[in-house]
Amino acid sequence: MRVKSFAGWPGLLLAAVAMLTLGGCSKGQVEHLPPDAINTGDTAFMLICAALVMLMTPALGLFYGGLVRTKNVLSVLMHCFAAMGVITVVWVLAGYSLAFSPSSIQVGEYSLLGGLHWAFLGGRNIGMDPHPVYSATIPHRLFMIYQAMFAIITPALIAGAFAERMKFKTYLVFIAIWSLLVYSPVCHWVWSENGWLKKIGSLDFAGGTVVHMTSGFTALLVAIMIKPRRGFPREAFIPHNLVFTFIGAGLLWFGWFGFNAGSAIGSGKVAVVAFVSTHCAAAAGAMAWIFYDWIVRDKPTLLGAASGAVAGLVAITPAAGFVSPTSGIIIGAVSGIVCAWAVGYRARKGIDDALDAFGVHGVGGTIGALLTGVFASTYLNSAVPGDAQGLIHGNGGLFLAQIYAILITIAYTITVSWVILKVLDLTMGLRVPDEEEQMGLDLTQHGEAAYS
Amino acid sequence: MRVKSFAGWPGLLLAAVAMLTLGGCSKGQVEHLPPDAINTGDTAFMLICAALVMLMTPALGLFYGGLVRTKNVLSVLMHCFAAMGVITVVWVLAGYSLAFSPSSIQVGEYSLLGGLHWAFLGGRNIGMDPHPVYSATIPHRLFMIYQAMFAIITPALIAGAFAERMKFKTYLVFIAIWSLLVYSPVCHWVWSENGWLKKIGSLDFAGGTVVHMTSGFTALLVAIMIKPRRGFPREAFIPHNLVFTFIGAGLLWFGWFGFNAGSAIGSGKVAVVAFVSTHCAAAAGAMAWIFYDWIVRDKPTLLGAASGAVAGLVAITPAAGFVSPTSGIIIGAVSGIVCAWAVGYRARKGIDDALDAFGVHGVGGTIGALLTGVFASTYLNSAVPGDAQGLIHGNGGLFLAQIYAILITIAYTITVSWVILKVLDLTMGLRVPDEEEQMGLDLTQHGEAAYS
Amino acid sequence: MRVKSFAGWPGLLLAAVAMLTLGGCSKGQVEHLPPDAINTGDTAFMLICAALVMLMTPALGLFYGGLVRTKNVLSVLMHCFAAMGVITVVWVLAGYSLAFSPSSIQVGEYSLLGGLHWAFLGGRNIGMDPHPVYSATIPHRLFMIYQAMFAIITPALIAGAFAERMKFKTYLVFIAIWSLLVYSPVCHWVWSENGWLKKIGSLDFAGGTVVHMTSGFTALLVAIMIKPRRGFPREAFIPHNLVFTFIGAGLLWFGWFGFNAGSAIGSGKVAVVAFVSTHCAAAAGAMAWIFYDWIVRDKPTLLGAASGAVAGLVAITPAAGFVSPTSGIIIGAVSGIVCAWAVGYRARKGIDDALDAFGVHGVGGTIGALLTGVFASTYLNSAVPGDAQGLIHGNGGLFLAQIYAILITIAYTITVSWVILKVLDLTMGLRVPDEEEQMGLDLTQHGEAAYS
Amino acid sequence: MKLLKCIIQPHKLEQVKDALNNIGIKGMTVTEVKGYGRQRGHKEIYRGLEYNIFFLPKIEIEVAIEDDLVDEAVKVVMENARTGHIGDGKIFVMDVYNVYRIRTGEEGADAL
Amino acid sequence: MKLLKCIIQPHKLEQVKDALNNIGIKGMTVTEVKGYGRQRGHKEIYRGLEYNIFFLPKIEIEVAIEDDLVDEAVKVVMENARTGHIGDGKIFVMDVYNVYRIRTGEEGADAL
Amino acid sequence: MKLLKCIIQPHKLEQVKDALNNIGIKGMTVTEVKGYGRQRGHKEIYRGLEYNIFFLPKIEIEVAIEDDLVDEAVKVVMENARTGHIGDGKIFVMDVYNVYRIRTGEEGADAL
Ligand SMILES: Nc1ncnc2c1ncn2[C@@H]1O[C@H](COP(=O)(O)OP(=O)(O)O)[C@@H](O)[C@H]1O
Ligand SMILES: Nc1ncnc2c1ncn2[C@@H]1O[C@H](COP(=O)(O)OP(=O)(O)O)[C@@H](O)[C@H]1O
Ligand SMILES: Nc1ncnc2c1ncn2[C@@H]1O[C@H](COP(=O)(O)OP(=O)(O)O)[C@@H](O)[C@H]1O
Repeated sequence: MRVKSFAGWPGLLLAAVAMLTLGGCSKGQVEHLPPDAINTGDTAFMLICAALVMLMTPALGLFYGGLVRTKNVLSVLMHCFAAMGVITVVWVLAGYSLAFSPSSIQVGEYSLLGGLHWAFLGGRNIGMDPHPVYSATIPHRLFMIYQAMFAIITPALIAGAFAERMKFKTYLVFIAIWSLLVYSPVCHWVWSENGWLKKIGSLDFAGGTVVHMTSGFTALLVAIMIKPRRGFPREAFIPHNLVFTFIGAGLLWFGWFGFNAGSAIGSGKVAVVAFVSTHCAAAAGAMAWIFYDWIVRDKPTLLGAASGAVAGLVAITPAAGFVSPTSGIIIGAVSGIVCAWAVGYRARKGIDDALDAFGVHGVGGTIGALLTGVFASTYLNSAVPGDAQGLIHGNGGLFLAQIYAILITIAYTITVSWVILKVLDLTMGLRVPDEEEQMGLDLTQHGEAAYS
Repeated sequence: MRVKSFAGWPGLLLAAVAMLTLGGCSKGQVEHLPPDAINTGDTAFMLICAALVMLMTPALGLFYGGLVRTKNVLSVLMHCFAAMGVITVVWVLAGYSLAFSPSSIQVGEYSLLGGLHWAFLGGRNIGMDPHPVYSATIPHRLFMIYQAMFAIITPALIAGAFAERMKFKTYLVFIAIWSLLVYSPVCHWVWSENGWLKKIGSLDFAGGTVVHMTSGFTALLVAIMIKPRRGFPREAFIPHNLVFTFIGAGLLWFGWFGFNAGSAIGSGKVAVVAFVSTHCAAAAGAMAWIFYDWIVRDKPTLLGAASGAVAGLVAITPAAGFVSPTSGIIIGAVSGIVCAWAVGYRARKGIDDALDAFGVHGVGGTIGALLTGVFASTYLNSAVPGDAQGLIHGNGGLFLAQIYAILITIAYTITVSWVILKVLDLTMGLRVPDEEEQMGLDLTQHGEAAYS
Repeated sequence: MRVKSFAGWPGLLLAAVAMLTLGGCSKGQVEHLPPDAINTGDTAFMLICAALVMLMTPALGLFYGGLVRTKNVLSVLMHCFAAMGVITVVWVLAGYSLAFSPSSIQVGEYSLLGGLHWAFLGGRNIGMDPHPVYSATIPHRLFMIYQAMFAIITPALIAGAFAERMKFKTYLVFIAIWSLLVYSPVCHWVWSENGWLKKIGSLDFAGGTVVHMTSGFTALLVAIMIKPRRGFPREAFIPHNLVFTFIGAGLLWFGWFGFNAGSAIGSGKVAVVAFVSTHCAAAAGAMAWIFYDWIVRDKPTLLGAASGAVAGLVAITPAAGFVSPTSGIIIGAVSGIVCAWAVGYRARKGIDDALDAFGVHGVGGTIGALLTGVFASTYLNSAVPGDAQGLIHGNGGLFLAQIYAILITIAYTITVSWVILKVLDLTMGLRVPDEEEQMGLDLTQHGEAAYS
Repeated sequence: MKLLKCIIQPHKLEQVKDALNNIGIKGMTVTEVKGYGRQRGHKEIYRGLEYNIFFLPKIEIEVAIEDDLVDEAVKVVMENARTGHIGDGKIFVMDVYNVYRIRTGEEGADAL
Repeated sequence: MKLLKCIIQPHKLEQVKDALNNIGIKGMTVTEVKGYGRQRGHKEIYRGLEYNIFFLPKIEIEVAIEDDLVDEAVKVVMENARTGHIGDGKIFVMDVYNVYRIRTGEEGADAL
Repeated sequence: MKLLKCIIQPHKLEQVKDALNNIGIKGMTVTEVKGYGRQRGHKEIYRGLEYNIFFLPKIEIEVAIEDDLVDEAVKVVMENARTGHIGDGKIFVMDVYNVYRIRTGEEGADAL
């Protein structure tokens, strides 16, 4: 295994100074631009998509916030808001570079990690020129900020697992480290030029593995490590405001169009394929969960409808740009039902993944990654190598690659996250004291009450 | 009257199988594409507009949800969420085909109904190629999903009429049937290639008849058929949360730009004309209703402001792309005042259209359709045939065509809706039992409470 | 000083009639269009950006509404909604003309005010042709409506200062006059073709002076003139619903992308520069305020996080298109800290700027205008004249111009606003009677209760 | 003088209020409460687990009346608040030592 | 020992609280209630129909005090809760049989 | 018969409810209240100014029981509501003149 020049953390600092004094690395960005390479339509689309994905994090806050008890709603909102603050900075300083900059650790043709060449958006490299591989028709910097929004929401998703008992200070440190050690590497494997999992032929259109599986499986782990909330499962932790959850779900569905269609990195046919399959999957997921509730608990619930829509959206994420509307409906429906069951199962198993980050994102993401291997079609997206279509097109190679990618992602995520959490638990502590938990995190962690 | 080959429902099933096993009809979509026909700017715009229109349905849920009593808010939100689920599927399977596929029932040059050629998005027909008539510069499939968002919100609008007493199960069946038997046909008449009402020269830019009149008049009918809520009109059913109604109104206004400007199916001058007149009408409508309240009930109310904005938006919908900003202001103001009056009138008449779906959408839609015949101008939109300008341009033909379209729409909507509702009432029943109504639909229909 | 032909108010009326009967001045707009001058990508982007900026006003309502007491929330929402109604009309009738139409009052090469040539969007002038200076690649009318959204939110920002005690009727009159006498002129100086402050070389990318300083300093003035709320500062006026404030902040952040990136009036590199620096500043601002709270009041608060994000967004506004991501981080962080301090300082000084419109928008806007003079770089935006870069690029000229613009803006705003407010105070009265204040404005001004 | 604390089903408030009005009782104070008793709340399945939600929303009406009105008032409330289902609630009759009307300073019976 | 149930206008709470403090009454429990009486609510036009909103928001203050303090407390509340308008509210004085302080287990007067 | 008004810390409700159940007290009515006493609220810095938020959220439990149960009930509540911190709350014991069960019209002890 040959390790390439790795600027390393000191380099990071140096870079910092350089950048800052330079007003940030912008020098010469406009020089030698193939000016006509930038397409105004694609750029317009991606700018708006970046905004849409950004909106998903506050939307998630509402979705989650409505599900907790009154005394903890602000703490959940803070988890989301803080992720926007912390991860944005982390991403600009080093995260993006580790994820997308040229390989620093490479095994054969497989790249395992980016370097720090693009730390601080390393000068002209992340300037206004299109990037031949990542963003052929839009400025590279736009691709960078679009990806930033993905990096932001991923750790925020985990927050559902330890809601109502996590120490805020520890949370801040956790997401910063996790983003650099788990998100950036997996992102590199799946989406970077020579990423390992990309090279082996697995497909992840918009982040089934990168976003939902990493966060979902970390959620499962942390839920177990931090232990259940006092009173679980005897006491019922009923959502304090389902209207907020509804608003959150609506805005998530809205933003998800930016998340999935935007992953075409341009406003062409692939974006349309993704947009349509995304909408279909969300609709099918909502209906599936509604009917599941109807049958299993004899009443269709709003929480079920909202959770189902999200489950459908999660599952379609890796497949969005590769599948047809009808496949989208199937994927969404399957995810809706399986997640609905999974959520109940983990509860009965005594695991307190408070807001079911695993049950929806972990499970839904895995289902999506698998079904991508079933339904993906070259007809819809030339990016799908002809010999790597889904099972229904009589091809098994892709399906195997998907399974491989799934196992790798789970194994790596669980391992690294476990180490991070263990260390933090021993040093800072993950959980607030009993009494603070009883009084509520809003008052004890943030000195505020949501309502008065 | 000559009836063309009509695939028929069995065909539908066959198609289904075909599609599904094919991973959905996508085969060869990319073949023989005039690749440069697709304009990235138009495509970007329409993708975002589709997302904006999708957002209107959750927004409507908030608008309506804030107006009901605490014990029924979730049931209203479920009406909106379920519409997104059910109608999306219905539309993909058959609705779009009935509305836009080549005529299956034609009388002379007038087409009365689409066929099932495009059921399940019938293969390549609804693929990535632009459609010469419907979407010359964007993929046909994008046009299909954009139209889907219109199909979704229309039945949801009706939900305002029977809020707080409708059986959820019946609701699901109702909107599915109504969408196929009322929405799709009227949509076909007004917007399809050889649509009857289009051919006679009537204009409906973004759905004054198709969306607002069909839903509004059905609302009036159902409000009468399902009878008033217990206690109406003695008891006051005061909105339980006007802030939600405000958020809903704000997001509706926002989404309406996608609804109206997007109806230009491209990001050119017509979209701008529609965007500006839409904004002007919303503003004028809000002010008009505010002043109406001020004079009639001596205080300007937020509910009035919100309702007025919606009334203005509804009325400008059919006219948006054909009129000037100042005409927009006039249309919005007129609608604001007339709707404000209508809402009070129907209440005094003892009709319990709980959230005034008729008073705002039925009345506003009609006003808009009429005023389109007054203000439409070829100067603004070459789509307006020169001999079919509005009255103020000294031309009466358009105005008459509008009246004709209005009467047809009302007559057809009322008749068919009456039959559907009658049958459902006798079979499933429209209304929940008295006791469940008293306890609230959230608990009795959905087994949840919105707040705790 | 030579005063050019000034159509004058009577002219306005005449125009009115003309326009209205003409269905609004649209005649011939489509004639002699350089059809290919309009870029679909730029137009798509600007249409959506206009919608995004429109959304900011309802979002502001939520942000503010959550901060007041239950009995006054509707009155705050009404301030925002009414601004959308009133200013839209004012802008279309005269405001836009005063701000952007060719100079009517000019001193040498410096233009001090637009004329009324474009009142009622004066015929073809504000038609579908691009405007060579303002909107080279999109219809002039789109530029007009985009600017309208800025004109709308500016007076709404002021509402934070006199919240919970302002007379609604006086408010309506105030914003109409203020928009014409303060906003339009300053807007003309900064952004119009020969605007005074533009000519002297000062830079304001998206409205640091035009939007935030005019509103912020007016807020300070009105807070002093209208006097504190009863019970201030003895009583604590605790926010009644911080979740609404959170939703508001999230939507503001989202809309701000339209505000800043859209100010590039096209979807190219400059829009990307603005988008990225905007996001970075918001994130840094949120973190900065969080840490400020943590240190000063030993707990990180959600209100702090939300206020910090807004403070960062305000400060980056004038600089957005001219600075790098890292500069954005610095600008946001500085603004977050200084505003956090300012907000406390003004409170201790006994000034009841109820929702800190000055502390955040006045102070943040000034910081942003100053730092634009520090970090602006020609590398990023050729619009920055080479000899007018920021201090860090070893150039002082721009910095001085910024200071000059700041002082002029403050002086003019304070003076004219003082006169307007004084007159209104003596005639209509600014403040509601004591008893109405105690009972709450919702009931007394609007005859409604937000919740029931 | 007595204070009637009536705990009733929320949707019965309007009816009870009107009924009391009709027998000339023209004032009351109402509080939103939660309660349980024989009616052991209701089962609710949430995220796959079954919970027993003990407390159900009820309305507590407080009415101060003169002693001679008590029996009639109790009768009226019972008739109008009754649905016949478990959970209909209770009436607690308590002694009131004295009453004052803040506006006028009146005391005792006159203050009602 | 007595329990004062004071029903007052919401915006008078601060003032009443401070006033009671000044005479050394250092504890109270407050509930948001709705009520009506002479003041028959207010008319509200909603969607063109005029309704009589009977119940208006009030605040109920419960204060337990020793008998000898009652008169002064009542006086103070009346002075500070009065606006002179109908709807100012009532004070109900009720007997308290015994009081306990949960934290310490103290009983009777000491528990206040 | 007596009515126990127990003002406790909100997070103690579950525990107290279960404890009362265990001694056979199978009904109660609960109200969300705010209160202050020895515990003078808490300081809160808002927008740079320090405020004293007097009122803190508490829960008021009303339980009607027969006289002979009072002492045990009081004991149980005190044990289970106690955190040992200031602000734990109070128990007020008041006389109840009579009780009716709305559903059945039962009266007195049978109505509990
Ligand atoms: N011992 C009690 N003390 C105080 N309130 C009670 C008591 N028992 C019942 N309640 C109140 O009365 C309501 C109805 O009582 P429940 O026993 O459920 O129905 P029913 O009175 O019809 O038997 C309960 O929800 C509770 O609020
Ligand atoms: N008989 C009563 N029992 C309980 N509460 C009452 C009674 N009468 C009045 N109240 C309470 O006192 C409040 C004020 O009483 P009202 O008669 O409206 O004004 P006033 O006391 O000034 O005549 C009412 O809103 C209600 O909450
Ligand atoms: N005199 C009183 N009358 C009514 N309620 C009281 C009184 N004193 C205290 N309370 C209630 O008891 C709660 C706790 O009392 P406090 O004195 O703060 O703690 P402790 O009882 O532990 O000394 C208060 O929040 C208030 O609700």
